[in-house]
Amino acid sequence: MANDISNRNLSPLSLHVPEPKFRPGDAVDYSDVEIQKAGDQARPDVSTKPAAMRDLAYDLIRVLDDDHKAVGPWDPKLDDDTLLKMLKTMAQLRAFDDRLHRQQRQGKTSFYMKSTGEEATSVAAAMALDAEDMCFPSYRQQGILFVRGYPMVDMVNQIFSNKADKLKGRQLPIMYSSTRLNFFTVSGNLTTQYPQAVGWAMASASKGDNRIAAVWCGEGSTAEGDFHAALTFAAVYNAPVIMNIVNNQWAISSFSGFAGAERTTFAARGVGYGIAALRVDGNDPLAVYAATQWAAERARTNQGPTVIEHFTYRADAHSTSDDPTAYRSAQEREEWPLGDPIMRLKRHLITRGVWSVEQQEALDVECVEAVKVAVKEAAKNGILGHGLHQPFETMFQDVFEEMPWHLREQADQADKERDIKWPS
Amino acid sequence: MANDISNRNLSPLSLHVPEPKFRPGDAVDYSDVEIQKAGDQARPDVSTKPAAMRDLAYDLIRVLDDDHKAVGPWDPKLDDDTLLKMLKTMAQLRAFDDRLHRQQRQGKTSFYMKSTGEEATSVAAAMALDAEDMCFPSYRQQGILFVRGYPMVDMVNQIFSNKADKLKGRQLPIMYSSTRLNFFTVSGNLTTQYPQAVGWAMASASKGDNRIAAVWCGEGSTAEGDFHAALTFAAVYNAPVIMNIVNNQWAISSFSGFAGAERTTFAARGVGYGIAALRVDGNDPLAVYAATQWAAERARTNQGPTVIEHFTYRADAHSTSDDPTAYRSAQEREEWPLGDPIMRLKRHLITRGVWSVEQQEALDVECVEAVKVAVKEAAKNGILGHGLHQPFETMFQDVFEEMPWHLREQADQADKERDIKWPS
Amino acid sequence: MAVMNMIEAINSGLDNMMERDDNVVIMGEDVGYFGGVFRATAGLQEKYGKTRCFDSPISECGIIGAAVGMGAYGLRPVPEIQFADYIYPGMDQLISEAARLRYRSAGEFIAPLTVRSPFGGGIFGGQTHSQSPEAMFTHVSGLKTVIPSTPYDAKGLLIAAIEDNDPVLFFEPKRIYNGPFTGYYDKPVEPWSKFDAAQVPEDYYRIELGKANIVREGDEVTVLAYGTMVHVARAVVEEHGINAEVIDLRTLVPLDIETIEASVKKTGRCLIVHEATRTSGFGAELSALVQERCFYHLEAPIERVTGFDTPYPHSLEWAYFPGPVRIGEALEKIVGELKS
Amino acid sequence: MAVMNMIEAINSGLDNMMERDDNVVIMGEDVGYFGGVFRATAGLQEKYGKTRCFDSPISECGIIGAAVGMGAYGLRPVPEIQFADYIYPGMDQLISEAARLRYRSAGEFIAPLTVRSPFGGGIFGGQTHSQSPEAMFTHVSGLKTVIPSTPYDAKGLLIAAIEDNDPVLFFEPKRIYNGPFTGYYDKPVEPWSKFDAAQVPEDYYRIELGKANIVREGDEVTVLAYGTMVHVARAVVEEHGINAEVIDLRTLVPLDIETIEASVKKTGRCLIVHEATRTSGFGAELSALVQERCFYHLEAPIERVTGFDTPYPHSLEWAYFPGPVRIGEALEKIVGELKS
Ligand SMILES: Cc1ncc(C[n+]2csc(CCOP(=O)(O)OP(=O)(O)O)c2C)c(N)n1
Ligand SMILES: Cc1ncc(C[n+]2csc(CCOP(=O)(O)OP(=O)(O)O)c2C)c(N)n1
Ligand SMILES: [Mg+2]
Ligand SMILES: [Mg+2]
Repeated sequence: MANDISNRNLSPLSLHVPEPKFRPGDAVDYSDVEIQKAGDQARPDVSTKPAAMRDLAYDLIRVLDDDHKAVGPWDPKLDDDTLLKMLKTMAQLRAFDDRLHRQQRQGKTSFYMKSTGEEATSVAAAMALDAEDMCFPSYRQQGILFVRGYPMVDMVNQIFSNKADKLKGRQLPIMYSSTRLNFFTVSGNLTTQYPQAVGWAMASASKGDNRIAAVWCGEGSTAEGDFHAALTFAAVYNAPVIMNIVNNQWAISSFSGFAGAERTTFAARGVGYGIAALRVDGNDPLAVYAATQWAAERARTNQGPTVIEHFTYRADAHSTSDDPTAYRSAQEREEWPLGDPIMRLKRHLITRGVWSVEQQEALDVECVEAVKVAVKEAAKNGILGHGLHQPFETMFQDVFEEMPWHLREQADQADKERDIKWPS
Repeated sequence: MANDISNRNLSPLSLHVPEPKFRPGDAVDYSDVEIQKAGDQARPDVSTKPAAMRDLAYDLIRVLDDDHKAVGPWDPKLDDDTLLKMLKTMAQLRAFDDRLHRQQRQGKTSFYMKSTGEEATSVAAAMALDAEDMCFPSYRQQGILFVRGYPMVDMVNQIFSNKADKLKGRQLPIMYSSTRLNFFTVSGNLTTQYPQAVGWAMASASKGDNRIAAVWCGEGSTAEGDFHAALTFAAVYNAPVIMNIVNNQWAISSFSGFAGAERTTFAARGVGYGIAALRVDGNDPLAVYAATQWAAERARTNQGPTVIEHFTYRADAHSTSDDPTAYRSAQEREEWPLGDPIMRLKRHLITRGVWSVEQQEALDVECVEAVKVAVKEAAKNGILGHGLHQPFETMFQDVFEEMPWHLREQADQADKERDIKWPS
Repeated sequence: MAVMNMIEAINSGLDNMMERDDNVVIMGEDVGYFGGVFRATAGLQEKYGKTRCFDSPISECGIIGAAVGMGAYGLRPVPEIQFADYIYPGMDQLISEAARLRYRSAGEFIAPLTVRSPFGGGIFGGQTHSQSPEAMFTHVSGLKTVIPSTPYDAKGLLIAAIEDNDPVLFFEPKRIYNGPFTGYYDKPVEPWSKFDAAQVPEDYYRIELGKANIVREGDEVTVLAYGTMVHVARAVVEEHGINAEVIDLRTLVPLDIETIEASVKKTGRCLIVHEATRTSGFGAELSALVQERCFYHLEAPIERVTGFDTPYPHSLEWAYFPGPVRIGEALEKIVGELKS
Repeated sequence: MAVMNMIEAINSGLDNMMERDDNVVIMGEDVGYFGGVFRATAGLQEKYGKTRCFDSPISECGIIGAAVGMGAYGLRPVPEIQFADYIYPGMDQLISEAARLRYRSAGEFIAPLTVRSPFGGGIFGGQTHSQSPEAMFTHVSGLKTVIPSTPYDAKGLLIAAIEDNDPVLFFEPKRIYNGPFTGYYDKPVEPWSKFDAAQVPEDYYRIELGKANIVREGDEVTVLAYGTMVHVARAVVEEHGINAEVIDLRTLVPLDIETIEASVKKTGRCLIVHEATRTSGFGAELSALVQERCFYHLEAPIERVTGFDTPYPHSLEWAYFPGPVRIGEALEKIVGELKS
């Protein structure tokens, strides 16, 4: 009953501020990262209750073993064609990221974000979904568009904010949108897509539809309140949604410890709500595929939401505005104990006897060429800042369905200014 | 490869909308509520890592058994005086709630909220804290003020918004505040106090202080984003804070299923962040005391935060604005399988031989008398709406430390209006 | 025709829309079985089922965020925020998402939500059950803001809001749910049933958004108001025997500038009344617009009568409320300065 | 004296305050080891330790909520919100909590925070790295809003804000972190080092909140601006050879009404410039105030030049930006109407 602490001999409290293991210049040693053996993880039936499989949130689902073989119950047993498509899609994506990143460096646009090293978390995941399933990506899931066949030239048009940009130059590069491909408009605000995906899934369920939703965010973004709202709603209404957390270890300059990684896994968040939760090796495309497939099956059979943590590594800078050498050891990427998703799938296919080093080399060249063509094509429609590609009127459209008087007046003003500022 | 779902034969999805077991008029049967045996729960050492005691989040810590004896490792072994103080404080609180609720009904103020049935979750918890520990209550923890000796007459002054109201009539009744007693100003906005408590605890830790923080919210309120922010910050910085969730089964008319109770416990939320989590019988004052004491010890020895779910029952209406007979079965209260905290402690003390039915009766009368005196005393300072108790100037004070010109002008305007509207 | 108070009219509008369009769904704290703390959704769950009208977790962020997703799916959600004071946890979803979805996707995704929320003071609700946050939303491009002042308008505007393909904030002046209020807290409330505006068709009808209503014609001064303040202002005008033109804005964005401009050009004087705090309230925008468009017609300064720039105090709420004295004084000042 | 750009000046102000008062703590996304995405907190963690300047989870609600708790403890937190566009998840903690703590506790608890956040456009940041949300905060009683326009002011005002016992929103115009901007996006940025206002004392000094700065005296028209727009407006005025009085407001709440009133009474004309969207922007409040207080001195309508009521578009940002043409036209209109 309200004892007086001043009488007691207590040692002072202290504030814990997380600190990553390695800073620039440090030698990297990942030997304390526990790497589960591939094939070792049990695969419960999709009808298993979340309470009966909490351990999966603390394990790491892996399929490709050290000999590049697919092993264990999570092996999705995909056919060669599917695997080759997966490989080619990831290779194309990487080539695209590389070149577009450089386009920004060359001043052709304002911004770019790569998904290097994390390609499996979008490509393999999207392949395990149905085309009609709705994806709510963050800004690093361009892989979904590659899977669903969005033309690269359209992507580049968006990145260049040029006159063929379907988004009329309104959005920052890489903030794509496609209703046709069930790819939700990317937001610059972190994690807002999370409750939206759950709402979409609730709508689908309430309509007796068959389509499910999938959503992605980074591990850093899990700290936002929207994440919690989404998991709460998904738990309450048993929404048919897959909630992906791409744990790439970094959120700009902050390591995952600032999102809580020192204490538990991110998959464990799902456990907190009684939601099924998987933790997968995000650099193992087969594991990602298998986990997504399992979660999709659950969702589609009215068994509710699943949280999937993809344990991966952001191999490059956060964005073109970022310089990671200022805050992390350059060795991290090389030492990453779970390798690279493209290399791993390539080796698996070679081991499987359906692919070769030469074919991979040819593929890489082909991918680079394809991007070059797309960039060249897109550049014909203009690059950012060279000319004003959109009629000024477009600036005022789509604020509302119909333009009200005040926007009409402002549009007229803008037009008048155009004649003065940029006389034709 | 984005299979086409339209080719498959799938049964339609459906939306799950939770529904409580009993509605008005329904017979209540709680036999499926699992009631753990008192004394059966292990009490890990306070230095145990959260990962090693996750099961506590799914158990129910209980100390008082069916024979009214205190049993098991969680028995806090309190002396008679402490227990008697606990009983008296709860009885006084209940008498206060009853009378003030009726004062509102009689038109003496605008609003009231009782804590009937949940008294242990504030009284026993506050008794296990140090007087210097900072409490961040929601609106149903007036019990803390009773423990810390806040004069009832001051509470009633606040409730009547009268001229002796320390909060100058600015706040809705029961939204108390006391720096002296380390009782944070109550907010009408749910769960905002959660990250504040964590911030306060972080500050205490960073200053090498010894004081810890404790915060309370209802189970319904756990859905707010602030809850998640608080748990995330507490996890990241290992903040010395006790985060209480008072699960009284209802949030106005919504049963706990709308906060996720159908899937798991509320203590499990803590597990999701790797935070130590206890679930206690909130109607067992000794269990509440013991759990709080354990968590306080952890926090004070730099072992970080604890989440405590208090499993209890809101025995009365949400507030004076609410009528629970419209949405739940009146039998629920009577049938509540964990009884009533005051009755249980009373029986324990009688069993212990230090208390009697007669003494309890006398106590009840005494408590009612004490409240009557306080109400009478307070009424001398006015009741809401009878006269304008505060100088109009007070309306403009404390918006800022110093009153800027625009508030000065508005204050003059208000004064002028006073002379017209209420000529003296 | 039936006689309805404002809650009944809102309930009827929701009922009509749920009947006509099974994409209309309602979600919010306590709106399901219980029918809402103000009873606006009473009976709807029973009539349309649990998946059309249901309770939500206590998360305004989740309510609005989920509604955005539902809207993207093709539903037409009508979420309720229990009190406007509690809308802030949902601000980001409104500002960054609902308001910009159409724009940023170039029309591919839309957010046809109608966020209903009781607002305003006068019920001894203290700081957190009395706020009028409408101005903030009018600053956000892509949001519409609608505020009814009678049962008839409430139903017609609500239906138009639900049918609108843009996100609409629909703020309901809770002080006049049961009857209009003339600013005298100590007089008994006169029920809506005594007034014409309580004659409400049971069937579907709509009142176009963006059209103000001239509730009283006059030529001495234009009074701009919305919600509860329409009634207070009108009563004061009549008390003072001033031949004022009282305009009920009904929609703040998009604003009916034509009606406002025509009126002020006619009267040469303008008073703006709202309950929200003064600084950067919607009255500021109205004042700026009127000044910009009617400068050469103005014969006296435009005045604003508003709530004070303080939280809404519990016990002094009638000192805070911009009632008859404050309005009357401003009116006399405007007219007086002209007459002299 | 040293030569500093605005980031360096802010960094220096933080440094001084952390040195003088060990209750000053900094928290925010990427502010610790890395020193902030704009480098405003560079070196401070190294100098003052991890518990005085540290990274936070990505939760603006948590950042502000925790800061409120720290303030209640007795610290003086200076949280950073990485971009003003991301402040909305923290709105409820600002509006319902920080702004009202002192009031609702009758002075028992205070929230002496200074929330720093880069705002405004002009860096090709698109819809979510360009916003100017200041007006919303000016509508909330209990919050102060400060916006500097030079390195010298930034440091002095920041120190005053940190020392202030009320919550302050400190919005930093990121477009002019490195050098002032006159509105021509295609001209190279001139670094601050070429300007007097980059002469910044290394030691502590403060500029009182609530005092505007007349950056250019004149008698033909009063131009009210803040942040980036002070420089743009001034350049336009000079280009057009108009003898305008340009006032840098520096603090929006509490506003320096005296300086404004005196100036407009002298010039009889007023132009208000801000980058934020027009409707219900702070320009509306300024216009209303000037009209209320200077009506009989006004010789032309008060004009507002603002951003358009649309999200900030990526590729057309220079069409959106209220630059020299828009300002020049308004100026000519005001002055022209007078001269004719
Ligand atoms: C609401 C909000 N706050 C802050 C930011 C700034 N921001 C952009 S990306 C980022 C880091 C996100 O990290 P993570 O979630 O781990 O995703 P990753 O970049 O690693 O894919 C931050 C803080 C933002 N975009 N939105
Ligand atoms: C942000 C916010 N949203 C909604 C409300 C309205 N409201 C007040 S109490 C309440 C129910 C809270 O239930 P719970 O958290 O279980 O606490 P209990 O009342 O049971 O103690 C609601 C929805 C509020 N006060 N604040
Ligand atoms: Mg990351
Ligand atoms: Mg409850």
